[in-house]
Amino acid sequence: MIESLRVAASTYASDIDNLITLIGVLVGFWFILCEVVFFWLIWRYRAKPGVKAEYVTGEEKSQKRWITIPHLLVLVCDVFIIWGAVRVWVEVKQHLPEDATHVVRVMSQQWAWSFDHPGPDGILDTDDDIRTVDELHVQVDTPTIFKLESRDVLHSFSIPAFRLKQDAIPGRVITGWFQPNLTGTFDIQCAEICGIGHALMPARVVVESAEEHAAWIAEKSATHLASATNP
Amino acid sequence: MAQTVPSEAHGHDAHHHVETFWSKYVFSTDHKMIAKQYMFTGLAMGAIGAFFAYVFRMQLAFPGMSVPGYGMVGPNEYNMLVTNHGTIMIFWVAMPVLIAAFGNFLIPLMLGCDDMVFPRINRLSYQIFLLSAIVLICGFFVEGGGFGGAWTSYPPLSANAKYNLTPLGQSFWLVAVALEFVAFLLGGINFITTTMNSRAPGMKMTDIPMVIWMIVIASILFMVSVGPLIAGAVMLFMDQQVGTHFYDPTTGGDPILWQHLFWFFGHPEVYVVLLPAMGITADVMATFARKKLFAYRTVLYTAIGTGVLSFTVWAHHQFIAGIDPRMAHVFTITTLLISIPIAEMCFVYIATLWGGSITLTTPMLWALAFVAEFLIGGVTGIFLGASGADIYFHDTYFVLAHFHYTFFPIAIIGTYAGITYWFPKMFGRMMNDTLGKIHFWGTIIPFNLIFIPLFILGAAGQHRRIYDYSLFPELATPELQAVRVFATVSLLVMLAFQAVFIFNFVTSLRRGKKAGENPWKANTLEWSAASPPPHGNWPEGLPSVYRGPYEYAHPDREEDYWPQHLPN
Amino acid sequence: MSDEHHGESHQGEHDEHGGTHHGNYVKVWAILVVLLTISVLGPTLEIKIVTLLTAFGIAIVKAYLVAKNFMHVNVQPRFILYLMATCLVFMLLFFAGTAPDVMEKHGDNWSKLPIDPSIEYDPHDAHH
Amino acid sequence: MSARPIATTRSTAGMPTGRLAVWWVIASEIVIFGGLLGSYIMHRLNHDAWSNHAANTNVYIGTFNTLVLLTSSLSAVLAHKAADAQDGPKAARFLFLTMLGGATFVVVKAFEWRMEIHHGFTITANTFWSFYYTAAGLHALHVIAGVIIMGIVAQQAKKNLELHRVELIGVYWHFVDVVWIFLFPLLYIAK
Repeated sequence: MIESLRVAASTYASDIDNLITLIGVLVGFWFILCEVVFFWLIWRYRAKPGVKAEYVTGEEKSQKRWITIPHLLVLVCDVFIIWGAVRVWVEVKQHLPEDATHVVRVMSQQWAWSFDHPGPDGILDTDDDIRTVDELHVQVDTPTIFKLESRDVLHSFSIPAFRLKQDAIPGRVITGWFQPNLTGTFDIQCAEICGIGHALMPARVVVESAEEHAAWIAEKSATHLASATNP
Repeated sequence: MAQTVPSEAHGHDAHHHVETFWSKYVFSTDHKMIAKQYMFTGLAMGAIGAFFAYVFRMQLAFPGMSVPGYGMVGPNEYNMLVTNHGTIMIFWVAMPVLIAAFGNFLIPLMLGCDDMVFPRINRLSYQIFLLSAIVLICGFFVEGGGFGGAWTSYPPLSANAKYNLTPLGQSFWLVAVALEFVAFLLGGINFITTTMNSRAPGMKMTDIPMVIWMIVIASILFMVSVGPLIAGAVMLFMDQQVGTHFYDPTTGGDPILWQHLFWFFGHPEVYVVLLPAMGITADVMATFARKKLFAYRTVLYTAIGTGVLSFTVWAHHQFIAGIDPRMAHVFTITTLLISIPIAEMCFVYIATLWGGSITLTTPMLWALAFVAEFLIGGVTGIFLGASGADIYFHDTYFVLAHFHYTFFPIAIIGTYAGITYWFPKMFGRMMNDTLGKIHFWGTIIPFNLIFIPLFILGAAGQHRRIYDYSLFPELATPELQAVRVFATVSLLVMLAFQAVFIFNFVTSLRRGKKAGENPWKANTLEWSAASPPPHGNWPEGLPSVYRGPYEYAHPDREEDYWPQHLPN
Repeated sequence: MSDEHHGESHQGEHDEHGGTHHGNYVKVWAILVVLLTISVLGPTLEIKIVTLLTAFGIAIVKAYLVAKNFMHVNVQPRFILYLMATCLVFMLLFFAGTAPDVMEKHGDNWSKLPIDPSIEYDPHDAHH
Repeated sequence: MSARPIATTRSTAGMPTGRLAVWWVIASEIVIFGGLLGSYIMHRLNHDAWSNHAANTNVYIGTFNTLVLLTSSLSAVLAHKAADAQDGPKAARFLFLTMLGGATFVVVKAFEWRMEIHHGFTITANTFWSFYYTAAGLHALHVIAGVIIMGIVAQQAKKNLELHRVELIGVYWHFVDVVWIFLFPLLYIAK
């Protein structure tokens, strides 16, 4: 359902979309069923002159059946949904890819994003790191780990195209991951109200092929001293 | 003692009934007057909330345009508008109208009492509520403008003026909310004790009309859940004005703590306003389907079960807010479990129609609409309760549309069902049914046309509380903008149709057809009193109860209704 | 809500019923004072477990004594006791749901940044 | 003093309406203090350093105040006993004793705080002291409110009016006492 509205550009995007579709099918069935029965009853039992309503307490088993059985079926559907939700959640939020070498730091503040990329040495927190503002550069088909921090208030690091969202909390470092599988440029939004400039902190994530990314690093690290000395 | 009651009632009518304007309308301890005060205050606040919605919807549809009747909307004003729209609609409309107004009006009448058990505490509760509303409104105009940190008011943004830039607005907002809580604690004690202790002779617990049960369960939920938030509000106020660091991580505080304190109250709060609306719907549907409520006990138990479960699900509002990911599993399971009692309630309501004799009066239309629309709100909630799917939907317009599909049926549809149903009892006259139906369709159709588009925007990844999407290339597309404009236009249509209701209400007050004691041929006790009931409700002596509230179409009786107070 | 006492029981507020039988309150008070002394002396031994037992164990005992003998919970209708218990259970629930975030320094894929020790240890920097 | 509605004199639930209401008030108070103390305990267990701060609280003053509150609870319950014996004046005397206890508690606390603030342990010193002042302050407000209400009740009791209220204010007072019974170890003796 979602792909048609927002391109799916990360490996787990399709899992989340499938979960949404699963839920959509299950609840859609119940929703349509209920509404159809509901409106049919309204039409079927409309007041007719001289016809008195039936006296149904709904306390006898034979009558209760009509709600207890559907109600057990709903429970079954819930189990399926829980199973799907837990699976996706574990994959997206709990398991970090072991082979992930690419680590970036995402620092949020009122009202801008700054991103620390590892420099040519490929290691974060060395003095050849590349810091950019409001523009994150990552390599396609590469599992990327981000360390999310905030300087002041709550922000939320959200890339709809990746189906990625995680609040940034001052005083905490939150680790997450994504693996883009489409090159291109996608929106980064702040999804947690963070003051007057909440709408004014847009950022972009640039997903590049390996060689483009290497070229970008090389070009940036030529000037990395400048960017490193005045963060 | 059957004789003592009237004399008592008289004694007390006689000796404090010099009615001046002030004692009758302002400082009255009569539960019916307090109910009307709550209702009109709530509806007035509702008008403010609706105006705010109009302003920011206009800004979203036509960014940067000067909104007629308001002017240019800056980002800080936008935040202030959305924040207070939410705060007002939940705390100053849904709660006062659904719980306080209908609770005050119905509980003594439906239980056969002459008044609440603590009339003066009742009056005090309204006065504190009024004060809270005034404080809130004052907060819009103080130096620095009104608070704009969203109705959830997450710190550190809300805890420090250097972040939210509203040094006074933040505290006015907080104090107003705290006062409002105090008002409802006082009111809630009244509702609960009255229902527990003062039921009419012969009224067993299963003879209590469902709407009373629901209001009382809601009051209990409120009293038991609001405490942590009051404590949290005290801490937040200290952070704002004294300079403590309860929510400041740099000094050992924790911003997440507030989110837990808030949502531990905030989720039961959803059911605090939902249950009374459910109860109103149950009574209205039973009356106009001429049908006994299907499985009364089941409804009661599911309501209680929902109430208890609602204390175990709060963190599903925080899935991606930085809580430990392992906790998400617990709250996903509890959240999906709570769909069971709610689904059961909906089934019961549908089953109640079975074999009925349904007349589509205005109140009945509203009641049926409540069920039909609330189902949408219910099923879309599943997407958000499932942690995996919430990763995408959290804080998008999908969430917004979802909870408007719950809160609109609750606060607006439920309220209109209640007002149109009990208007004859409140004011002694009937409302115009034709105008009522015009107003109904003019509200329901645009309502769906507002929020179905917002589901689409949310599914497209549009986030909330952003006053202008032009900076986000993915969201600034003409297609999505067209959807926003469509939603806004629908809103304008819906607001326009509310004029019909106001006109109908005002004219019916004076020129409406005189309503007898029991215009709807309903069973519950309030219809055995005069319309409108005098002070003391039954001056000739309080009624006794002989049967349940929903004995419609009983085989042993040729009329299709059997009022509770008739011996046979 | 219990269903006994149907209809108008016109005693109500005016005469005290509900079987409040008054025990020897001074004795209870004496016990409370003794317990208080123990709870103060216990921690001076500087043994963690003793501290917890005396300080909090005794607090619970004291609360029980006050609730039973002074507030007469035991002679109230049962639902009062259940109500109080429910409130406490909900508080435990709140604690259980909140502690994994607030009471921990790090968890699954998150960790708190260290706090500035000057603020943590020196109470004398009163202002910022 | 308007006439009491008939509704107030009913008791379907098997207990007087006033007492029922007081228990509901206490229920809502339990969750207020529960939320505050729960938050405090979480922080306390998360910050080992806080026991150093707690070491700066004055156990003797705390103990004395606990003793005062326990004693005032005794006089409150004796007032209840007297009220049950329909002896209004005696009940009033005991209530005045209780008020005296409450007043002592507040005054002592004021001196204690003054001393601590003088040593630089202000409410903003760090989050332990923030909790210390907030929790104790919230409790002190309950004490003050209790004393005021008790004054009104005592005035009526003296004239043998509304004697049932003696028990109601007593129950509230014992609750305030119980809260302190837990605050005392949490803030003072747990090191």
